[in-house]
Order: sequence, then C-alpha cells, then structure tokens
Amino acid sequence: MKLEFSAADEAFRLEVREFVRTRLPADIKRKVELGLRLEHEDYVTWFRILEERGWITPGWPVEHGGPGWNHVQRYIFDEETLLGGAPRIIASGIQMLGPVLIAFGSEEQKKKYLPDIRHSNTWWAQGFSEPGAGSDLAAVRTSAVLEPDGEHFVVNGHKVWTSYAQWCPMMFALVRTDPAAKPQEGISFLLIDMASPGVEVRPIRMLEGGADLNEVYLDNVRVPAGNLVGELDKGWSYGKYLLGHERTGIAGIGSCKQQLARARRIAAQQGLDGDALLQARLAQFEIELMALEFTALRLLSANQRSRMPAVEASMLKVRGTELRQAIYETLVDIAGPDAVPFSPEVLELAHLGEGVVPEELVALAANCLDSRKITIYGGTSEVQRNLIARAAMEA
Amino acid sequence: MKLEFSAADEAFRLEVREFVRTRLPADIKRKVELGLRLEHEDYVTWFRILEERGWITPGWPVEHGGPGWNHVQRYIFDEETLLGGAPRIIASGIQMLGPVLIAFGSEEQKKKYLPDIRHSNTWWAQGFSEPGAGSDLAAVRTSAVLEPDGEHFVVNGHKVWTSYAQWCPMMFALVRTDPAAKPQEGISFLLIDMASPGVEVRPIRMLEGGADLNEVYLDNVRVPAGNLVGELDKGWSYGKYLLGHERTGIAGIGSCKQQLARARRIAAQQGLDGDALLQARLAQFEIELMALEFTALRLLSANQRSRMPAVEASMLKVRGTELRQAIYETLVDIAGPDAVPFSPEVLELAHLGEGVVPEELVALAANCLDSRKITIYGGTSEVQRNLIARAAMEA
Amino acid sequence: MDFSLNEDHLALADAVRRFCDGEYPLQHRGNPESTDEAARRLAGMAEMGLLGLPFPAAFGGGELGPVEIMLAAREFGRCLGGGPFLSGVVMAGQLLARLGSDAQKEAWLPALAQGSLQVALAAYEDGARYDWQRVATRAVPAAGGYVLHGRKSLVLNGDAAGLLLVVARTSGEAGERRGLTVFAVDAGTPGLAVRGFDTLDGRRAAHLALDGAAVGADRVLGCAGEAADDIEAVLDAGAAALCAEVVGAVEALMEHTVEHLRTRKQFGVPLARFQVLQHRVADMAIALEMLKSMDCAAAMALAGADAATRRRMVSAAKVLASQQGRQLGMAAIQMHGAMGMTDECRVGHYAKRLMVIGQLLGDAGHHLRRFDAQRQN
Amino acid sequence: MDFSLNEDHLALADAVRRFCDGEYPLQHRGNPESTDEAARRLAGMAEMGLLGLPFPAAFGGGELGPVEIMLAAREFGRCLGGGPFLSGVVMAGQLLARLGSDAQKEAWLPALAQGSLQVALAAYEDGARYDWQRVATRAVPAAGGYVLHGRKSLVLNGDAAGLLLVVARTSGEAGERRGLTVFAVDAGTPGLAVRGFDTLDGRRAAHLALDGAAVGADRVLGCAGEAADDIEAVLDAGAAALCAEVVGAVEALMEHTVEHLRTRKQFGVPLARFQVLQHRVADMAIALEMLKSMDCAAAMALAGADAATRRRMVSAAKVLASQQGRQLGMAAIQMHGAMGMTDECRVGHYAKRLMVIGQLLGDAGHHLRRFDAQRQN
Repeated sequence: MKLEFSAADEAFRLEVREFVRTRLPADIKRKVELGLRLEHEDYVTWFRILEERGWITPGWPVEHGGPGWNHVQRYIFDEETLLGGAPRIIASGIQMLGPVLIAFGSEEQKKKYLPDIRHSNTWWAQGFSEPGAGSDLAAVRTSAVLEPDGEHFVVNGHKVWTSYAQWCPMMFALVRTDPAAKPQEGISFLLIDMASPGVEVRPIRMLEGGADLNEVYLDNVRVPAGNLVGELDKGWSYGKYLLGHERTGIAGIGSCKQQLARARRIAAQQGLDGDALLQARLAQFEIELMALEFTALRLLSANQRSRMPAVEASMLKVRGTELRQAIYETLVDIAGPDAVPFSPEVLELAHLGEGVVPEELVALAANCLDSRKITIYGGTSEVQRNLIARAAMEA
Repeated sequence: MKLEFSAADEAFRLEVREFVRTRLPADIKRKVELGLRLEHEDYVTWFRILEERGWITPGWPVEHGGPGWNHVQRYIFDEETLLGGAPRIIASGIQMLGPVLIAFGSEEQKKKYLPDIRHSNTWWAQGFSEPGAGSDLAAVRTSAVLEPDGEHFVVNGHKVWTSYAQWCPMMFALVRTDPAAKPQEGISFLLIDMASPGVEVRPIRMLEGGADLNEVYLDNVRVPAGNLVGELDKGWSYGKYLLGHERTGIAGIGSCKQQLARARRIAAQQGLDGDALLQARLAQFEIELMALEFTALRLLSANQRSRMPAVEASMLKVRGTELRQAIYETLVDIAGPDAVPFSPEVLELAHLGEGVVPEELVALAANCLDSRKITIYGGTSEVQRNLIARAAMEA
Repeated sequence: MDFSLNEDHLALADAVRRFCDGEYPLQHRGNPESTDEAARRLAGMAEMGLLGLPFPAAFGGGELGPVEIMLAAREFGRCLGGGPFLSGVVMAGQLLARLGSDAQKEAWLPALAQGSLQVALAAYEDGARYDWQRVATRAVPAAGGYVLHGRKSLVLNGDAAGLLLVVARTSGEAGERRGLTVFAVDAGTPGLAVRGFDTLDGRRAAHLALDGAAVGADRVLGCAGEAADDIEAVLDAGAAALCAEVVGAVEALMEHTVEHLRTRKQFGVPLARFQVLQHRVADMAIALEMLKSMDCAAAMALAGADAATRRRMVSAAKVLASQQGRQLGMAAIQMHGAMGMTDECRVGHYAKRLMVIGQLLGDAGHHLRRFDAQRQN
Repeated sequence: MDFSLNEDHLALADAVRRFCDGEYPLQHRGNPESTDEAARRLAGMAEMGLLGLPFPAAFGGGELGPVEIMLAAREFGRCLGGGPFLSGVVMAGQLLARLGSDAQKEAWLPALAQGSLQVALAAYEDGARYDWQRVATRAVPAAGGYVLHGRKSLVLNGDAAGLLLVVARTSGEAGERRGLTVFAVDAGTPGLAVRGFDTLDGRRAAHLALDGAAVGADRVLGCAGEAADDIEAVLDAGAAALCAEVVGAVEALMEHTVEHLRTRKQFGVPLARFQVLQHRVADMAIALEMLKSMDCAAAMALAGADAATRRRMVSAAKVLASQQGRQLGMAAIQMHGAMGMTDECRVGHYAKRLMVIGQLLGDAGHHLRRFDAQRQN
C-alpha cells in the first residue's frame, strides 16, 4: 500500500501536463474552461494532435495502435488532459466501435475502418437506443432483413439519442435480425453508411439549446452484407462487450475535478471566500471526490485490468455523476443572479465579447442543465442502483 | 385569509400558557425539558391536573366530557403544553379507546370504562401489532374462540410493541374471530383484563435502555363475551376508526418546536452562536417547521373538522417525523463529545446531580436514538409514502 | 390564523386558469413569446383586470391585494406565462402606487392597467448580488431635476418597458438605506441605453446604462432619499409572487410526471409501478403542500402592517421555493429520462423557469440569512 | 498509488477475524463486557501480538504499521470489540513509543503488549470540545518533579488503566501549541481521582481530576513543552483506527440488513423486493466502498512522513466516517423496523457504536474545518 504515485507515474503525469500545456490550442482550451460549445473542428484538431503523439486510443491493444498504458496511466492521462482544459475523447468510433472491431471484426473491416477512426477522418454514430428502448436495449425493434440473394440487409427502424450524428458519415447499430427469438437473442451488429438512401437524421433540440443528439430514421436502407460485424444474431454480446469496455472513465473524476476547480476559481472572483456555508460545501465535495478517486484507483488495482466488474462500474458511475451534478448546482449558486441571462448563442466563443455577464459565468446554468443527462444516459442511476442492490443481496 | 390568530385564540393561548406555568409540577417539567424518563406517577399527576380543568379529553365529544375545542384550539393546546414543558397525553385509553367506546361501545361499557379512563384510574394497553403484523394489521393471528355457552371468548396469541403494558390493568385488542374470512374480515375488538390467568407481559428492552414496550402473551385467556366492543367480526373497521381519529397531532409539531428551542438553548450554552453552519441549519429547520405548521393549519381549516383525510395525515406525519429526527441529530452534534457518556440510569432525575456531563446534555444521544421509532410506528415512512404516491397517481 | 380561500378568490383563480388554458396551449408552454402572442396576451390580461389588479379604482385598478396576486401568479406559474405581470404590476406598478403623487399615478397607472404602457423596476446593480441597498448609481441635482449616472442590471422585462423606475442614490454611500430615490425614466431618454437580452427561461430582461440621463423634478417618486422601505416592500411582493409561481409550476410538473409514469413502460412495466419513483412523487406531493402553505403565508404577511413579519415570511417562503423548485425540476427531468432533456418535453421548461426563479430577487442563501437576521433582531 | 493488500496483510486480517468470531459471538456483539470476558479477550489479544502490534521488537512489539492497525480495527469494528486496542495500543502505546526514553519504554511497553498493564491517554478537557491544544491542566515544577492540577475528560478506557498519560501544560496558555507535556501517571497516585462511567456504546471511559497529584521527573515523556506534534500524530492514528472500525461495522450492518430484507416479509412479499429498500442497500454498498478507500488512505498517510498530508487524509476520512457511519446506522434501524429499535437486535448496537465514533476524536464538523484549513495553508 502506498499513497504516492510512483516516480514513473509522476514523470508520466508531468509529461502529459506539459504536452497539454504546449500543444492544446488556446481557443479550444478557453471553450472548455468556460463551458462553451465545441465544434467538430475543435475535437478533430485536438484528437489529431493526440494521435500524432500516439495517445488517441488508450483503450486499444498495442498492436492496433494503443499506447499500452496500465490503468494508473490511463487514469493520469484522463485527469491531466481534463484539468489542463482539453476536451474529453468523445468519439464513439475510438471509444466504442474500435475495440469491438478489433475483437470481433473481420480483417477486411479492421483494415477498412480502424485507420480512419484513429485519424479522426471518420466519426461514427452509435445506433443503440430506440424509442421505448432507452435503458432496456433488449427491446431493440429496428429490423434488418437479409435479401434472398444474401447481398444486402434491408433496415427499417428508428434510433434516438444518437450523439453527434450530424458529424458522422457512418453508424454502428444494433438491429433485430431474428424477430422470433427471445429479446436478447436475434440481434445483430451492423455498420451503416449514413449517406445511404433512406437514412434521415433529425436533430433533437435540448433544453439548454444544444442539438448534438439526433433521431435517425431508417427507411428501407440497403446495407451490404459485408457490413455485419461478427456472427449473425450475436450482436447483443458485442454490444455488451462494447458497453463494458469503457468503464474506467465512467465516474468522470477528471470532469468532477475540473468543475470543482472552476467553482473555487469563480467563487474567489465573486468575492465568496468568506461565505462559510459555501466553503464548507466545497470542502465536502473535495472530500467526497477524493473518496471517489481513491475508490476508482483501489478497484482498478484490485482488478489489475481496465475491465472492471459491472457492479463496481455502476457504483462509480452513480457516485461520480451525482457528485458532478451537485457541483454544477453549486456553480449556479455561485453565479447568483448572473445565472439568469442566457441564450444558446452565448455558448459560441465568437459571441463572448458581447457578454451580458462576466465570461466565466456565461455558461454555468446551461452546463448545469446539460449535466442532468449524465444520470440518465449509459444506464440511469435508478437502473444502476437496481444492479448494485441485486449484487449486494445475492452476495 | 389571515396570518394572525383571532383575539379569542390568543386569549386561549395565554390561558393555556398560564395554566401550564402555574400548575405543571416543577420536577415533571424538568424531566421533560431534559429529556429524562417519566414515571407512571408523573403522567397520572399531570393528567389529573388537566382533568380537573376539563382539558384531558380534547378528542371526545362534549357530552362525554370533551372541552368542545375547534381544531385551532386543539392545536394551540398541544403547542402550548409542549412548549411549556408538559408531557404529551400518551394514554391509549384517552387517545384511542375512548373515542371507539363512545362511537361503538354499549351503554354499559361506556359507563363502566369511560370515567376511569378520564380520571387516569385505568390505563389501557393497545393490543394491535403482532410478530409479522407490524404495518400490516390485517395479518392479525391472535385467535378468540367463543365458547359454546356463549359466555366467554378463549384468546390465544402474541401481541408485540405494546406501549406501557406494565402500567395497564386493561388492554383493548384486535383478535381473529373468524379464521376462514378474508384477512380484513373476521377480526373483532375485545377488551381484556390483564390480570386474567394466561396473560403474560414481557418488557422489550430498547436500544437506548428504556423498556416501555412489551410483548403480551395470551395463553387460553378467558374473556367475558360482554367485553366485545360493537359487533362480532367488525373489529377491523373500529380499528381503522381508532387509527384515523388522532391525526391532528400526528406531525408532532409541538414536539418539533420543543426540540428546536432546546437546540437553540443548548447551542448558546455551548458557545456555538458563531458557528455559521449550525446557525444556518437551525434557521432552515425553523423555516421547514413553519411550513409544516402552516400546512397542518391549512389542511385542518380546509377540512373544518378534526378528522383529516388519510393522505394528508400521512404527508404531515412523514414530514414532521423526519424533521424531528433531523433536529435530534443536530442536538447530538451540538453535544459534541458530551454525547458519548451514557447509561440508562442517567435518565432518572434522581441521578442528575451525579452528572458526568452538564445536565442539559445528559439525555441527548438517548433521545436521538429513541426518536428513530417515530418513523416506524403508526405506519412507517415507507408505507406512508406508498399511500401518498398511490393517491397522487390516482388523482 | 385562517388559510381558507373565499368564493371570490376561487372565482378569480378559476378565471385566470381559463384565460391561461386558452392563451398558453399545453405544448407551447415555456416557449419564447412572439410579438403577436405577447400583444394578444397583454390585451387579454388588461381586459380581465389583471394588469391593474392591486391599484386604486381611481386609477383604473381592481383594489385587490396580495392574496389575489398570489392566486394569479400561481396560474401563471402553471402555464409558464404572465408576461409583464410580475415586473410591471407586482413590482413597478405597486411601487408607483405607493410612492407616486396623484398626478404621477394618473399619468401612468391607468395606462399600465390598460396594457398601453409597460413599466419595469431597475433596482439591482452589478456586483451587488441580491443586496438592493448597494446602489452606486447617482442622481446629481441639475437645472429642473436630476442627471443620472450608473448601471442597473437584470431589469426584468426591461426592454419592453416604456417607463423605467430607476433606483438611484441622491445621498449616502452604496449599502446605506437612506438616500435611495426612485426616478421614473422614459425609455427613450437621451443618456439612457437599454440593452435587452434573453433569459434562461425564454423571457427577456435588460441592463441599463445611465450616462448623464436627465430627468425632471416631476419624475421623482415620493420624497428624495426615502424610498428604501417601499422598494423593499415591492421586492418582497415580487418574491412572494415568485413563490406562488413555484406552486403553480410544481403542480403542473407533478401532473406531467404522474402522466408520464403512468403511461411509459420500462422492462415491460409502467414506470408508476417502481417504488422508488412512487416515493419521489410522494415527496413532490409533500413539498407542494409545504410550498402552498408558504406562499399563502407570504401573501398574508404582505397584507399585514408589520415589516418584520413580512420579511420573515417572505424570506422563509423564498428559501423553500428556491430550494424545492430547483430540486423538483431536476427530479422531474430525471423521472422523464432522456425525453426530459429535450426542448420538446415541457418538463425542461418548467425546470428552467424554476431554476431562474431560484436565482431571482434573492436566492435561497440570501433569504436564509435575511430570515435569520430577523430572528436575531 | 497502490491500494492492494499483500499476503501478510490478508493473513493478519484473517487471523483477527477468526479470533473475533471466537471471542465475540454474533448474538452478544455490542453487549458490555463482563470482567471475565474482558480478561480472556485481553489475554487472547496479547497472545496474538495485537497489543504490541506497532511497537519495536525490542520492547515486545510486532513492528507493524498503520495498515496493520487498520486491518485489525476493521475486524474489531465488525464484532464491536477490541477492548483497549484503540485507547491503549493505537493512542497511548504509540505515544509512549514515540516520546518515551528507552527506560520508560522498557518499563511499560512490554507490559502493555503482554496485557498486564493497561494504559490510557488523557488528552481532552471539558469545554474544549475537540481542540486538544486547549489544555488548562497545569504541571507546576516541584521537588524532584511536578505537581499536576486540572481536569481531563472522556479518557477512553480510563478506569481500567494502570497508567494514564496525562497531557498538561508546563508553559503557555490554553490553545497554544507550545508548552504541552505528557506525564505518565500511575492510577493510584494521591491527588488523582479517576471517575469511570459507561458510554453509549456499552464501553467505559473516565474523567480525571488532578488536585496536586505529584509525579517524578522520570515521569515526563520526551522534552517538556514539546509534545504537541506527537500528541497530534497519535490522535490522528486513533481517528484513522476509528475510520477502520466504521468500515467493519458498516460491513456487518449491511450483512445484517441484507439478511433481514431477504427473510422478512411484509404484505406477503420479502422486503428485499421493495425497490426503495433495494436502493438504500445500494447506497450502503457505495458508501462502504468509499469508506474503505478512505480508511486505507488515512492509514497510508499515517505511514508517510508529511504531517500536512496526514492531517488532510485523516480528517477527510473522519468526516466521511462520522457522517456516513451515523447515517447508515440510522438507515439500518429504519429498514429493520420496530425490531431494529430493540436491545436484542444487533443493528442498534452497531448504530450506537457508529454514533459514538462520530463524536470521538473530532466530529464531522471539526474535521471538515481542519481539512479545509490544511488546504488554505
């Protein structure tokens, strides 16, 4: 047992910190720190900078271009990039599809798709959720029927909550290929070209004015049979693999730290140093965040791998997301009356100079509202607690 | 709409306050204010003082000796007596059995029992709960079989959580007289002499050292047929009537005020006036208590009678008991390290002089622990919330 | 102590409810108003007498009181509507009615009541958070009147107002109670710049820049330097109306949520069957009762004569309204799942309004301190 | 950053668990110890080396560290046992080991490790709450040593101790860090009155009255006036051990609760089927993981050299342990219903111990302030 990071880990931390400090473009950093909207361009720019350094695919095996980090290094990387003001790696292709293709894709699929994913040439949309199948993916109803000649699937259905579909030329989707099978069987994992006839993307306007989520309508979309990943009717297991893959970052500890630092910074600017209640709240957050961070590291070291049991991941997610929301609410309290002015345009860097309120405060209320999604997506807090309780009761 | 009490109500308040100030014996007041244990003698003494004034049976009709107060007067009486340091009227005979006998008892039963109840000559135990039938009274299994000659019931069973049975020569009980009927039918309401052969009372030692709850074992206890209240097999409805009768005091607002005043008093004594967090917590309690109090008065005035819909009573109970517990926890925080010393004897007034800690602090932790029962008895907070939700969903 | 509503009360509430049901269709509640909608709703409110509700009959008013304002505000909370009611009638209009001379009232109150003039109150300043006494804007005596210099912030409905009631200092230092004076400034006055902007809840507010705006002596409301008590009273009236809005909004939120839980299924079971969600609805129902009692108490305290009681009751009510309103809005979003995050679903609009209300006219922390300070006095 | 336990750790934890399972039968956990039980358990702990765990081998100790203390304390938390381990070994014993001369260590540490002598630490005073620097007890130089005057309060296990380590002031004023000196005072010393009493969790503590108690110069531990750093360090060690006890106690509480929910039925359905109770168990499970991480962090910080880190980590751990321990105890009672209120049911005993731990060696409020003060330095 040792509380300190190893000298090598500390050196790595400094390396990442220095890299972010020198390579992260100033305007991107400013957007992140002020909570403004990031464009596709911003992500691509930063991801390519990371790719050049070999750091864009921490979750991929070394032979496919992963950096070969252990869990502590991955943790340090997440924390340092976020505290340094870098955007999160949010690309579904990198985070989700890559590992699935590497594990289950054909050689041809790997060759065709992985390089473009790594170089951020192709962004992928995730086509899992459907109306009526939010936290319950086994209820997927979008159908894919293989044509008699075996050359194409014909896909019909309706996907929702598809992040960044407006930036994605491709989508990976769960589709039902055997309607007679039990809910969790008869599902396949399909790659769909978004330019195909019959695909329609409709943005969903969100309550804070953003529109990065979409509905995707699939109307007799013809998909080449070669776009099936793995075996027919086995898509459910690939989907579960995918969802289980990225659990180390699930608690969002780096984001929590980023927001808590923001809260302290703005509180000082607003002259709230002497507000004993606020300071006690921030200190309490700091302690709870510390407990969360140590728990993540402890569970990771106990498992000695980046895949973590689902229950442990659920515990980290519940705690991390609820803590983050509490910090965002405190940010609104810190803003006071300056949380009131808002229109979606103020989230554009270009409009910052026109600020009705100090620029540090422009996005706080919108960020707080936007943060409500984190206890909903990726399995609601309610579903996570059901799972945690079930495990505790069975143990 | 008017925020002030009427002049008549204010006069009544002063009358009650003055009565308590001049008539409440000092040692009883001291015990109440310090949270010490009250003896049977203490209650009887105070109840007889109230009886002499005609104030002991606020819930009884005037023709049976009730004072004829409206709901505001009852509310003022509760508040003033508690804030003045008087014990609550806890006698089951007065609070529960009396109204049932008045509504459903025979003339003979009324004549025989009501006067002794009113004069605190006879305390009654409540025999409702059984092992496995806590919040679920329809699961009552204690059996009462009428002997062929129709003269006696023979009662067998096991009652639990019977308050103050050690002081009670009599018990009213729900017993099953028709085992073949549906759970809520076939239950009768029976009056049992605790001196009968086959009755055994065993005190239940509680976690804070008290033993005012009991188990009552009934082994072939013969009960005269004349002790049946109302009709055979209709006891469930009398039990419900009883539970529904005393809802105005269910929120325990007077007790909340009493404890909040205690918290402010002790905080000042402990030099915690400058503790901003504590002061903010107390102010928040004060606001929530005010909201609760106004809600009780608003709902009472809307109903214009002392019987209140079950859902409204549930809301008041949930809020009032949880608020009271939070205040008790704050009392422990105020006590600091002085919450640690404790043995059950310190709750006796006679031992107060030997105090290991200042006398104001002697009972705080025990009172806090004891307060955990208020979200359990009379229907747990969970059961109450189920009821509230059902009503809200059906509305 | 009497919380009961009489038949006139119920009739008023019913009339406003019917007006709102007609003017604010369910699926558009919370959307920004078009110019047409705003004009039509204003005309409707004028016709119903809502825009003159508390004013003397002599000036076109209904001579009604805080309880009636509360009842109207509850209904506006329900439909996320109300336009200039809060800013123009409850705050600015009542300030005019309190401080104005007969001539001033005659000049502006009837127009306000008819909807032909909008009036807004410019009380707060940048950097002062919720301390309305921290006024740095100065009114310097000049020929025939005053010249105003300073900045006012977050003037609700400020860019639609034809008349702005500007709180400026004729004496004393920022933070002092003495020396505050209210000036009635026409929107077009040279030296006054009005910068309108959107607010989080789809409404409008404005910052004012006063750089040598000249006003005549006839534009002083009441005695110079003596306006503090009246300003505080109408800010309290505004806060109480916000508490009433919270009641209406939470009521609507609860209806939406119950409807959603009853109809939406997960894992093949209606959400309403999940006990965790049931208990959250129960807590919402309990909170709603508490909020209802406190908006009544605040309204009754406004009607009373005692300023200390008014401060205590209004601040107590606003603490709960700010805390519970925001929390219940968030809880409703959570119970609606991803759907609750969309602009299409109404719960997000309620959550935004509730969040904004929490930050207006003093947040929970401000009012908790104010409440406690009253206790200590 | 490494939270993993090695095989020696696991073996130690396992051995203590087996000892506790034998010595503290499930249905008696939390009951006051009889004299016989206390003696037998003390002998057993001595035999296992638990009473000398952290001391140098030269004085009969095991030379183990804070992590091993944590592992033992977790097990004692599980069975509500441990007797004088916290007070005698973790606090008083380690203070002796830090400050004592070789002769002093030789005189007392082996006896402590063998269980033939109990030692207790008398640090706090009445009215000072958790500020151990507010020492008013004075040590006045006298022929051949000192005479002590003052009152010490809440000395854990104080009435069973043969030797009391009394913190007194040889210089300075109450509140000052300089001037604190530790004296080793025999229980029978004339002028020392030990008043033992029961504590809420069924254990014992004592207040001391020192009215001219004379001690020889050889009873001063370390340099006069320079003990503050070491006193603070062992109080931190004690607080960290309490955090570990909370981990064990919550673990046991959760097992009891899960067992109850699985077996007990209401309305014909096992309680475990009620989602509200499921989610409370989930929150308990989450809290337990957080508590586990923090007791590890506190132990590791104790092992490190940096006092600021130690203060921060121990205080952070104690904040959570105090808050969560009490809250989870209360939650477990609620889930057990009326049964949970009885002396017979074990959950009440856990709840009482958790409540007491929350109030010992600094409550949540104290440690939150201390934690924050370290940040600001």
